[in-house]
Amino acid sequence: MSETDHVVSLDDVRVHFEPESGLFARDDDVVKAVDGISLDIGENDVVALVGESGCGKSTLGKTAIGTQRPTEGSVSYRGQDIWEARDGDSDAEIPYETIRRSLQIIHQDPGASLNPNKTVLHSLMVPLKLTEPDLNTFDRRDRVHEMLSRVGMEPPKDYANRYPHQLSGGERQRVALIRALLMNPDLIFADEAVSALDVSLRIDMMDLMLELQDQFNTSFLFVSHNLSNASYITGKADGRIGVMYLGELVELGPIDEVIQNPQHPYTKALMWAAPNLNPDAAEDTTGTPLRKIDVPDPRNPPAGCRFHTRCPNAREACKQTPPETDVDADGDHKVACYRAIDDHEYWDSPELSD
Amino acid sequence: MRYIVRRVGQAVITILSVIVLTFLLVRSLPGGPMDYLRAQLMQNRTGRQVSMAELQSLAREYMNLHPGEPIWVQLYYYVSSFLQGDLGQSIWFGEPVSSIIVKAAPWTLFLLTTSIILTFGIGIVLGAVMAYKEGSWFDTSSTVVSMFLNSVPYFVAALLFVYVISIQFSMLPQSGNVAPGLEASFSLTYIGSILEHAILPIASLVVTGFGGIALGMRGNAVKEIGEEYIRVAHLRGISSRRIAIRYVGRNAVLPLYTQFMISIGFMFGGSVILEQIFAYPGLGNYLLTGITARDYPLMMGIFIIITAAVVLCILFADLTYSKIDPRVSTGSGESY
Amino acid sequence: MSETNETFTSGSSTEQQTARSRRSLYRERLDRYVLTPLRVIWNDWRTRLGTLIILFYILVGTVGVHYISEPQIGGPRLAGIFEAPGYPLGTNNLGEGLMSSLVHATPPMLKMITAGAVFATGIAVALGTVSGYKGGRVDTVLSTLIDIAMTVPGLPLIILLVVTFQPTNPFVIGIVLSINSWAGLARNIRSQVLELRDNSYIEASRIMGRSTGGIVYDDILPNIMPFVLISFVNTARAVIFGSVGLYYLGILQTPENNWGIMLNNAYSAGGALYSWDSLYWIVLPMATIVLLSFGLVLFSQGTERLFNPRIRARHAETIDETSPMEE
Amino acid sequence: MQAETKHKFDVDDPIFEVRNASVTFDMERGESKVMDSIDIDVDRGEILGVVGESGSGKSMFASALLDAVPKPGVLSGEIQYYPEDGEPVDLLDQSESEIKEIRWEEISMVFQGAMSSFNPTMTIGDHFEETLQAHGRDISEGMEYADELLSELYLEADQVLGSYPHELSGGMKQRALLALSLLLEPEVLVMDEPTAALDLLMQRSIIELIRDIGEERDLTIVFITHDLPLVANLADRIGVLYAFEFVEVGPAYDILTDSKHPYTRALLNSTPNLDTPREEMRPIEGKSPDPVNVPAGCSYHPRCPLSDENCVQNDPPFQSDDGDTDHQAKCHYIEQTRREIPLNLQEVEYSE
Repeated sequence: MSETDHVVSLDDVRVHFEPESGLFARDDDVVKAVDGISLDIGENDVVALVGESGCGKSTLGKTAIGTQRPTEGSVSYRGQDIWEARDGDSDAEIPYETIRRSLQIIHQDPGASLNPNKTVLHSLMVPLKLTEPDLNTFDRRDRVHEMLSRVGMEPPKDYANRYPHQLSGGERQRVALIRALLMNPDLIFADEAVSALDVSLRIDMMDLMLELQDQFNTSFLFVSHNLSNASYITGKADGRIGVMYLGELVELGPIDEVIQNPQHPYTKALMWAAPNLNPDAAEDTTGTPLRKIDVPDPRNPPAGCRFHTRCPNAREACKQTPPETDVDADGDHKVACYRAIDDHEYWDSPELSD
Repeated sequence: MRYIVRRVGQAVITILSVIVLTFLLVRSLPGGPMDYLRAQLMQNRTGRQVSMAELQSLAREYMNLHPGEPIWVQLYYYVSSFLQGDLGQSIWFGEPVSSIIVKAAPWTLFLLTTSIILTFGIGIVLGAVMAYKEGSWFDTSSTVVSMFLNSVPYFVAALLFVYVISIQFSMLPQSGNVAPGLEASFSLTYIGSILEHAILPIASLVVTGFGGIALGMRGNAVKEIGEEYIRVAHLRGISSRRIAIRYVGRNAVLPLYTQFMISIGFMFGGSVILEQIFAYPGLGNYLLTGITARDYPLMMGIFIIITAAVVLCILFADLTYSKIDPRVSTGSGESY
Repeated sequence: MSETNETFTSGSSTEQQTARSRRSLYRERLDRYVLTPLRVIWNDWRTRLGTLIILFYILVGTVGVHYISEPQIGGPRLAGIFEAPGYPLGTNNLGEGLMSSLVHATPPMLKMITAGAVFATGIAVALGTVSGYKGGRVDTVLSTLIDIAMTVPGLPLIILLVVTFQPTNPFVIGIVLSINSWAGLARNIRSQVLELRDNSYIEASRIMGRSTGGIVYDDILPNIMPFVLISFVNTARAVIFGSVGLYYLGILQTPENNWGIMLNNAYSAGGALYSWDSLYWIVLPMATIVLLSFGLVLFSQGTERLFNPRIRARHAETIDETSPMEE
Repeated sequence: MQAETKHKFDVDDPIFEVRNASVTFDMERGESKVMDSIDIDVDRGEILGVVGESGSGKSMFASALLDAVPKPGVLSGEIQYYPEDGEPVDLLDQSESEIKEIRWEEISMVFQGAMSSFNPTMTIGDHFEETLQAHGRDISEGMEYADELLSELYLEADQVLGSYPHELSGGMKQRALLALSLLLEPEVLVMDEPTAALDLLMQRSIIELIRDIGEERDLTIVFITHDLPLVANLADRIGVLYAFEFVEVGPAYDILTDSKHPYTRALLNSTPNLDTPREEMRPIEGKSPDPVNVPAGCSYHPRCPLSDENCVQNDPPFQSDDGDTDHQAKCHYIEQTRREIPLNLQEVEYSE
């Protein structure tokens, strides 16, 4: 895919949070939320990022839609560096305003995603006023009613006049989706958009997102800690899935490829964690495959491969230099683990015993 | 640790800015400080003409002013003299302001500390009980009473007490801090008479104050009772007395801290009127006599001392707050 | 159930454009932003009583002043309530009608209250919102300023200012009286805005590219409005207490009459003090002061309901009634 | 009241015997039955999974087992508790002091929001000591046992006990709460959505810990959740709650592979899962029932594809078409359900 038709491309992005610049800040207090990640999101693409909380997936998402300034590396929208356009120094071809409008977000908690003091109608008029200032009030109301019935909230007039506290969790999340879509964005960052919903509503919401994707030709960056949610939505849209651990991308590839033969031990752990309805499947009811349950302190991540403190098959070799991403099979399934390289000296280095 | 440094710094800045403020106020006297001083001296003293040189020395002595020097040097002298405790000379009383303050301060402090402790004590206990009996007649009636008492200004209550209790029923002394003729000693009679004189002023502050605290406490306690960890504690078999004190009581009192700090400033300010009504020889009373007599050095001195006292109390409350509420985090979010 | 606005047709197809009059649009807005708050106020006994008391004072201050003549000396001395004809509330030692002096003291007091309350709340909201929303250095500077202003004791500062500048215009007095009460309010508003700021719907508006002003107006203000109104009422009460106090002490001298001056006269007028029958002379000004501030307190109790969307929904005609069953 | 001899669903040594337990709230809109005369038994030492959508009354069921229904709810019916040694006791007519002995010593509970289960101004250690004191246990011995529990849950005891709730991560708080509920060595552990707010990996790890602890201490666990797959391979038996009553109860394996109630099947088909093909995923239409006016007859008939006149009229009793009494459902047409509503699990060919 040529450079320009990437909606958003992140090039070796790093985001480090210094603690408050106080008198007593120690150097190793810096939290390396995102540490060197490159990712390209194409047109009408669906990319899912899976990882435990604290692995930096939300920070990466916010960097991708231009609300979090990267400490190093660059984030560009259709080839135009977002932050250069924002700071207005270079003669940016795409003005920052259009960039800002074409990158939107859906939040996790349906309760807090809508302004409790405004009716649904008002909350949905705001994006319309921004994108199509020339419409008069009645046309805008029609557009809103049209969208409400499009997502199955019938009769639209009643729903439009309601306050958020009069909607169920699922309905609120759908209104948040409409609000993002009315900006006709090129990329929507869904930050755990379905995790707060009841299990049976999640499918509904994910189907809706995919249905509306074509009408508004937007791509989705779907972030979740739940592998089965992520694999459902990326599977249906035949997108890619990335696994993140402590600020690094440890595995990235097309959904079926990654699910069928996961390479990285952490991806396997996530697969183990994904609930499996099929009681007959080879059920390893052994305990947690990880050596340690809790995520290490992000302020000083372990040396070398960051997963070695919890990885079931970690070895001495893993402690030294962190493995770069090795290309596997036909080049689009990357993994950051020595085990993917057959002749690596990892195989003969001794087992790690904590 | 950083939080403490910031708070102390802030307190110092406050006191300094108040001193500078009084400096500006004095300089902006109608017609300038010098001829104000001359008019005052003429009026109080011998009434003869005062030469310029003599006036300058008097100005320095009374008001730490060094006329004729550039403004910044004057400011420097003014501030440094204050910091060394020389608050200038009171014209009306003819004695150094600092000695007046030393004489008057203990009375005001005694009056205010007891009122604050009583107001908060009664307010917190009443508020907690109202929360526990939420919805009962006791709760609604004491809410209305607290609301009503809270809307009565303390000096109105003072006037009423004086009028009804001390004059009509002549039960408690109408004014003064101790019966005349008793010399200062720790004898029972002396202390008894101090208390007897102090009842009415303290009562007028407490009666009109505890209402607001009770309502605040009730609101917090009701919210606290609804929390889930109260139900978990109950299920764990924790005695309801301990829940009432250690869970609901403790967590509901914390938000009152800001109200506590604000009321310190309010009460110190209020002492001015209160002490006038009861002719109670405290800082407020002297401030008032200074005002009526346009005795600027006295006024400025007392104002600065009152502010300093309030600032120190609030600083103390602020620092101890983080000990009590472990959740205190003073981080300020990143800027947008 | 809400009656549907028949003039609105569902916008399924645009060409079926019936005459959607703008009238129904304004009717809906009128209902939601004017009539509903009034219904909410009327619904709770506290706010109803509070509003009545406040309206009574406003009426007295604006209309009453024309009907009741200026107080003059020469009436019967120390007449009790309803004792002397023409003086329903009795007279003071100089024969001035108490009712007329009470009434004529109200307009300046109302001016003082509005001036002081508007000034203090305005500054508090502005500073509190900006420092809470902006964060970073701006926040540290502003919050230090707020904390300093908060620790300075109010009354002595006011007294000094009044003594040095001798203000007479009621509006100026109102502002001077609330010179440092805005600090406490600003600090509370700042902490509320800090809490709100990281709310996801505000982040969503920011990501949509809405201007900071738009975000503050639409997303932040409605949430802190209950508190703003309570602070408005509290400052008003502080101004009442302050002004009456200063008038009583004789520090504030203005040509107009004031409840404080009446209190002073009643309290210090020689013999009046020692007999029961002149009790009315002291109690009347006290009662007027306490009643007004009680009305304000009652009103402030109900403000939280005024801005609570759940309660507004229940009272608004144009809001659909059915709400999902809370689990 | 004669105790029914035949235990429900062939439970042989019940620790709990719940007989038409209901909870009613009187809201202004009318009296709402948030728990509708539930009959169920809990076997000693088993893990019973209770599955229901939000708003199906499952939290109420958890509180009922501790006779701790929040006011103004009224709990009626009869809940017999059979302690290991000692005669059965009906929880509902225990005095306040008697119920205090039972709560946390015999039956303890883990709440969903671990965040809000700890007093924010007290350290975790204080909570442990306070509980020991309230039940007159020896503090030092109790705290030793607490250390043991915490390390078994992969937590450093002294670091956790010394810190305040806001200093711990979600997963740590949940495990500390679990340790707190096991402090007095209860016989029954009621868990209301204990892992809902956590990451999937943490959830699954804690589930494994619960399984080991359950076996080791021979605990009876009542695990309540809306997430069917989560409990699928943990529970021995599963009870499906719908509209404030159990509509299907049976061994976990049978419920998953051959459920008898249309609602359970719909629930299974609507849960995203790695193995099942994505096309067959279908959400459940319609809205969850309102406790004030529960539909007459079978409560699922408004959303059930097979519902007919018979379902609308009379409420089906518990029955099973193939005679095995340990797997029953409240549905008139069980064999029809099995035939007509496919479980998309059946078509899946096992990939590995």
